[in-house]
Amino acid sequence: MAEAELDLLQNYLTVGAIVFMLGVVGLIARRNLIVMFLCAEMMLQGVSITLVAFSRFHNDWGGQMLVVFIIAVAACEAAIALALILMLYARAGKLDAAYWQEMREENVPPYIDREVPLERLEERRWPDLAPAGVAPEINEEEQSHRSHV
Amino acid sequence: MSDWTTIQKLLVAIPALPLVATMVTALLGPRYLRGKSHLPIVFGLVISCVLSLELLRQLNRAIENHETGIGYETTVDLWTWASVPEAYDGSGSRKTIGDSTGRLITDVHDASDSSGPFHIAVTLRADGLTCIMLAMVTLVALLIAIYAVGYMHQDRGCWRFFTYIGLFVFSMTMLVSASNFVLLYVFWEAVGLCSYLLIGFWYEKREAAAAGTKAFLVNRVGDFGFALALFFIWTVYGTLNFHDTQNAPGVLGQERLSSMQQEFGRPGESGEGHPRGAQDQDVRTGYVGGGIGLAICLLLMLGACGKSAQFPLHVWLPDAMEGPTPVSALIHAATMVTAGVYMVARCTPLFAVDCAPYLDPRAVVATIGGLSALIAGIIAMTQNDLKRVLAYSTISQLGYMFLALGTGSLVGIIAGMFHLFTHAFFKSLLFLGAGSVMHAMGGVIDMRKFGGLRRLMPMTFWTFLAGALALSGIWPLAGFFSKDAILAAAYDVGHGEAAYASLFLWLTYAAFLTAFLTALYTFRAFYMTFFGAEEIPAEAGHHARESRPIMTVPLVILALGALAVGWIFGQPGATKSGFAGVAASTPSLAVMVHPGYRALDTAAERKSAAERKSAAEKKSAAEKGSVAEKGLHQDSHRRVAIISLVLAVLGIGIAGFLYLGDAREVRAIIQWPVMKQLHRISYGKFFFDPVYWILVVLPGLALASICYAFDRWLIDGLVNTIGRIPSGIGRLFRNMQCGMLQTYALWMLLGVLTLLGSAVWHMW
Amino acid sequence: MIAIATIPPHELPKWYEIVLTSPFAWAIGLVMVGLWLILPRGNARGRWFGALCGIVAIGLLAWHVPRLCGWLDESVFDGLAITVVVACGATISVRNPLYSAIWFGLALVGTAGLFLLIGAQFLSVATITVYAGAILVTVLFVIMLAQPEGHAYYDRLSWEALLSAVTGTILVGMMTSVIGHATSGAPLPGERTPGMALEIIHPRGSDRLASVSVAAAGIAEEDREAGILAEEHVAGFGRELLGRYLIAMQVAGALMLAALVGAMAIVVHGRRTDGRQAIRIGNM
Amino acid sequence: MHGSMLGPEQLLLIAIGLPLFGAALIVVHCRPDGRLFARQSALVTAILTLLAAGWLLVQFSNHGTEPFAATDLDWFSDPSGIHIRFAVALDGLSAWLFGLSALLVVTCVLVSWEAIQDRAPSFYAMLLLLETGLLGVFAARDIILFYIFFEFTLIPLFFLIGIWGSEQRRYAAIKFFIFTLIGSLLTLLGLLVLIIWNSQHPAPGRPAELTFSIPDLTASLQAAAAAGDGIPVAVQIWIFGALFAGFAIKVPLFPLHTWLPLAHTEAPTAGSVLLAGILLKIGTYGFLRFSIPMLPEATAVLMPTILWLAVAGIIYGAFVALAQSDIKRLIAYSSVSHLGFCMLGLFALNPLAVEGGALQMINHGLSTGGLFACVGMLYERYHTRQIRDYSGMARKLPILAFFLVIFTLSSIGLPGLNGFAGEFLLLVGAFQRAFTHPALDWGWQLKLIAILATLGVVLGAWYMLWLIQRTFFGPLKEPVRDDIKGPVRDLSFREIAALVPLVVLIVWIGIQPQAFLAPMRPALRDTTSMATVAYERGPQLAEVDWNIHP
Repeated sequence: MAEAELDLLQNYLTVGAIVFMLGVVGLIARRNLIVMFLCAEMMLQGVSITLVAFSRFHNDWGGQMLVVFIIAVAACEAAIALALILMLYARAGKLDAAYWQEMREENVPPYIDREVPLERLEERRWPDLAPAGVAPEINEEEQSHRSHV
Repeated sequence: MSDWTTIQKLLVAIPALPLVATMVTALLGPRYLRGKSHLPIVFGLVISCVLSLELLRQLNRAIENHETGIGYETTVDLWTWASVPEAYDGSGSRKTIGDSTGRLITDVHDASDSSGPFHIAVTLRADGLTCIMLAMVTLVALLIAIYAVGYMHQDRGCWRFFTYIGLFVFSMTMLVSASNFVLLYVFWEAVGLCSYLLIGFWYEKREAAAAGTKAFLVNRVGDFGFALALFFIWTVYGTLNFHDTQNAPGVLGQERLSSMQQEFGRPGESGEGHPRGAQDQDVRTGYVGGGIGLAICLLLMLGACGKSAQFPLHVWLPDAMEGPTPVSALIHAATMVTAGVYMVARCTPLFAVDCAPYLDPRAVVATIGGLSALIAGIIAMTQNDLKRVLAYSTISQLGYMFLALGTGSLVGIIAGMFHLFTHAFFKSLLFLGAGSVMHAMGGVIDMRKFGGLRRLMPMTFWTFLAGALALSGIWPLAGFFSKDAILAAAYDVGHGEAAYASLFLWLTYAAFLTAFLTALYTFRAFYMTFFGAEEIPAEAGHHARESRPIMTVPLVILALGALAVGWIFGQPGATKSGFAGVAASTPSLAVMVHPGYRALDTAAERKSAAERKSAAEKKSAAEKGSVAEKGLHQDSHRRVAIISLVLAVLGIGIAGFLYLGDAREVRAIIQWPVMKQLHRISYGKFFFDPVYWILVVLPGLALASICYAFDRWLIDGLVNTIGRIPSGIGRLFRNMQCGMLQTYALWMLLGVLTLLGSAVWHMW
Repeated sequence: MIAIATIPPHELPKWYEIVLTSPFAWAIGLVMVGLWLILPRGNARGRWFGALCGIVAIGLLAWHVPRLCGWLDESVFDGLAITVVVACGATISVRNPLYSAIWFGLALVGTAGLFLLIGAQFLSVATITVYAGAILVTVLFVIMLAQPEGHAYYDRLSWEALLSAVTGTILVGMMTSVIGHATSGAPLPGERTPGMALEIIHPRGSDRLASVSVAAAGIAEEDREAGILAEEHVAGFGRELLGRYLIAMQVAGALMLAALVGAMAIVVHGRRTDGRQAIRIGNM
Repeated sequence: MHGSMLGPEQLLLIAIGLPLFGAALIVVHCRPDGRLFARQSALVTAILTLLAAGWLLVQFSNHGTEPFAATDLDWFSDPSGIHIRFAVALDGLSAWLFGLSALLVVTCVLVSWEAIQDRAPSFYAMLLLLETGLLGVFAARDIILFYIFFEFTLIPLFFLIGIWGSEQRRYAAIKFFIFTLIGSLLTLLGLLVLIIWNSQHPAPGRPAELTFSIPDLTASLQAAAAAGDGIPVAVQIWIFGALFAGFAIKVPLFPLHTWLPLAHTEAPTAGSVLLAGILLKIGTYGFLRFSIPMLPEATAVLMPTILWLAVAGIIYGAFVALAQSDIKRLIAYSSVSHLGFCMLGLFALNPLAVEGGALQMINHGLSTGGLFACVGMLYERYHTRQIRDYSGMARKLPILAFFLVIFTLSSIGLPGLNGFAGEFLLLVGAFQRAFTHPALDWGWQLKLIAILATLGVVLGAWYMLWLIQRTFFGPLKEPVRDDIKGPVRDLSFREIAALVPLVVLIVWIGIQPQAFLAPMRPALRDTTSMATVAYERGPQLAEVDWNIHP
């Protein structure tokens, strides 16, 4: 029986490690602020899995308690992070992490994307949603001309 | 102070007066004395001169009723300059006083084991040599100061001039009366300083400033040698005082001189009559010979050459003529340049020591003297600047004095000192004459620019003639007696059995040739200045006429001196009180009065000669030794006197033939093949200046710039590069901060990776 | 893998023979390649091939990981694990942030399942409700607010894809291999017990680890039943949470309040200082 | 000492504390542009300190017992046996330097009366702080106290050069500070090793206690050396190397001197007068106080090396000075040459040479201090230091020319002035050391060193007189003075008052050096006696085992 517990632990730890690692890679690789945030959340999940596994292995509630608190912290973090992301977006106009690089040394050249990938045409445009709670002003001329029917 | 004898009081007063006069002029000069700033100096000099004559009289009286010890000397202590106890470690283990040739004076054992102190006090001494020099210096200085009143009265800075003159006389009087080597060295350089200040008196003139610096630096080179000699003396003898002190016997003290004298008297053994080397000589009381002895003498000679402008270091004297003429007369003719001769005369026992395996120092002195005399004589032949001619003639006469000192015999040394005494008079006379000509000609001294001044300036003409005759050595005048004595001394050694007889023979012939040249160039200058068509240069302007009485009176006095001095003092009859008697009373010279002392015998010759002629030798030595009694003239010198007189007259005649009239013949002679080369060399002053410039000055400046470049680039460069290393490393890591958030995350990840990797690696 | 470990070390073939032959190494390699390919790298092709490599790698890994005894447990665990891993992989690779959020939701569900499997029922439910429900929904809102209409260029780019992929994979490789050895209790090559490995890093800690691995295996089944796997799991959970960790819970509460206030402050502060309208909705 | 309030001890404390108090007063009381009050109070403080120091010296030279005016307060001691004491006293080595620092500060205040316009109060405060540091260094009897003052002198000078200097002042200040700081850190290391070694290997019959006081440390180390089980020679050489680093940089010994010319040319007049006058002496004083007495065998073994460095300094300094075009830089290199003489004297280990070296330290302070003051006055009038800009200045500034010539003659060692007294004793001693029983086979080296040093005197005369000739003699050519208004006046009464005391001392030491040598003799004799004995015993280089076994 003891052997199974060890195996169970090893499996869970492996899964936890993989999830954590994917989170790290995502955080580093992806340029979109929100995706980076998601990857951070994913790292937390990886850790939670590991904690629960150990909690089970050591027959001790501590692990699960910590996961609860991780979730609590994750919630707070989400709130703050998303608020920040919105502010950054409002300031930068885009969610690109590379936009924010003024904190470099003065004689280090800024990082500029060499070849920006072309906008792929078939990507659909999202509908223009009018600001909530405000009557949409109707643009007669546009009403009559439907460009992309 | 009160318990001092009159001699000691006089001894202190003579230098004190010029010092006080200098202070007064310096402090009150610029504002109050202005025009009359010469008064304190002249007044001080008058009293000082009187006191020095009184000192001479007191000394004569003291010498008469003085029996004990060798010669007569009294010293007076003023204050302790420096005293370092146990400085001279007289411990027995002084065996390794090595000299450069490795010949260790191994067996120099030191009787008393107590280590003597390095005790230097400011002590003045009065003995024959000092008093003569004091008298000469103060008298000549007085006359020149009076002359200078007239010469310098319209100069704005004359208070500064008289301050320096006062300072100079004080330094010169202290120099001659100093009783230890340190004090001698102190005033040796102080005199050099005064000559620097006086040569560069008109400092606006670029050449004068350069000449002043050159004079001081060449003197400094001489003093470098003199300092090394001092250090050797201290290392070897353990004291630097001339007189005996309770801690250690003086270098020229009675104790050492008496032990030296016993050497002469000791018959048989390794030859009598000569102070043997220091092999078995107790260094505390005897003299050290061998390499060290020679080194000391040569270095002293280097110092003397620096100061008395002898052959290797004579280049500064002709340039020193940039200074005002009274300066040239006082310093560069009469007093300062003779300091070297005085020092060598003072240190005769050091020079008399036997440096067996090496050459005899006195031979070196004589050769340098003879060589300088000859070279200076040749150069003076073709100079067109009257003062430069007189400058080279001074070098030549000083060469004579050194030749006399080099003979090593008492006769020779006293002849040298006597020539020094007479030379002061007629050479300063000639310089003052040149000064009055220059004064009249508005500062022009180039003989080609003026001529025929005999009617214009009769007083200067006649006094200059007297000086010229004295310089050439015509019979009744002073020059004849002193120069003849030197020639006789050299002649004796040349014909005696001394080791360097052949060398001295050549030197005697050179001396005769120089005597002829002296007459030739002196009268060449005389004729070119005072004879021929009367020609006044434009600069003379309206006041080209005889100088005022204040300048001509000293000229007359000096002319009388030139006439009488030789006659009064040179006579054989002037026994003890005569010049020779007083001079011989100096302890360092009196040691030679002993019959056994013979000039210039080296050990080798002595051994072979000893057996054959010991009896005859003793008789003639005794007879020669007692020169003090019979004065300078003996029958054997009659021949030398006649030859020198004939040469002098011949010289004057040829000069007259060549330079009276329009000197066409001279231009012809110059074209002769040999004479052409000789003229070029002589006119170019043997090219010493360019040679020294290339050998010493240029390498010095080159080395300076090399060192400076080395310092700026290598050492400073090294320091700066070390300084730049940290900032370089800092810049390296700076580029990591590229501002991209994810890069930092990546670096962190790599960090975790390496940590974990090392952990796993161990496990693995 | 375990077989290899039992061979006495001196006959062990060179370490690279081990690496080449062991499936685990291949898995790592494939994950590396796969991950690199699936990450958005401009218009580079090969995303599908990357996915394929990823799947194969997961298979190899599954084979490498010790089998659980019960086949039911085995299949459920495998299913859930694979869902979680694939979902996480997709979250990273998908270009559109909205889809990555949704993939992440799936991952959360998978995780909740894993929690259930291991007996942490409350946590699984908490994860679903709090994590997926609240946090993910907020993220979706933000995506909605901040998402420009088309695909932004920065979604197609990735920063140092290769380096991060390689580093991440090596990290995982090391962790899993260590876990493998530590739990297996088998002596590592070169007669080093796991304790000894730690001893090199932290001398005094090694004996505790050794004791841990032995003791844990030795926890009797019945205490485990009484402890973590007790029937009224949530009661036990509550007793623990409000017993020993009472203060911690209060602090967590305070923290959440602070976060709330903070978030509002950021938004308000943001509007006032930069003068421009805070959020321009969707008109990029 | 009689119990009256103003005993020597209190006077010494007052002398050290007064400048500090003065600086504080100025800083507190003055508005930033309050130049008048600042300089007056600085002058008053400096003169009062000088009077106190002068009175102390008079008492010391008359009947001073060895640790004169000693104060020994327990300053910082913790139960583990470390007692750092505030021990302050004067003795033969430091008395004259103590007096010289007080005198030179008065000169500096007078010299910078008009020169310093901006931020004068802080300038004078810095100057007085520097004075406290200097007085403290020479009076300290405790190693830690010595080191504190040793470092403390750096800071004010850094600001003096850095703020009120000329063009490259920042670079010069930084270079000076870092160069000296590195050296002093190494010195601290050496000192600590000495202290610890002494506490662990006490001489027989002495308690093994960790003492910081210099006299006890020297006494116990020398007792250990005498008893034969002193520090092994190899370790001594390492410690000597550490001490050497710090002190050799301060004395600019040959290879480590590059900071000096830069610091001098860029420092304001007051700064360079003090830097040349006193700060360089701290280096030689350090050698004399620490290296020679405490490490006798190492001194004996390393003597030829240091003598070679000293002679190299003399000749090299002289030649580089010859090639200079900037007056202040020329004088800076000349002080490298003169300090070479001091080191030659101290390390020739001969009673005469040591006294000559000690006297030369004071002489150099006076003559170079005076030279820098004169050049400062010239710079104040014409704002240029290039030699080629000047010619024939004696016509325009006769009094300045007079003083400059006096200081030049004193610095080239003209007999009758102070330079000669020091140099002569020094060279005689070095010569005697070279020609009487030199240890081992160093004979020819020492002979060559002695002769080269004497040659240095000639070179000294060459560059100094050439400088005077080019700037002060020859036809008059004044540098163009567009930025300064008003006629150029000769020295004012204030400037003359600044220079006269220096000239008086120069002449007095020249005429009667005995008055200055006698008080130094006992202290000098027992600091260098051990090293001389070690040297005469002939340090058998062969059996020096070079490996250090702890």
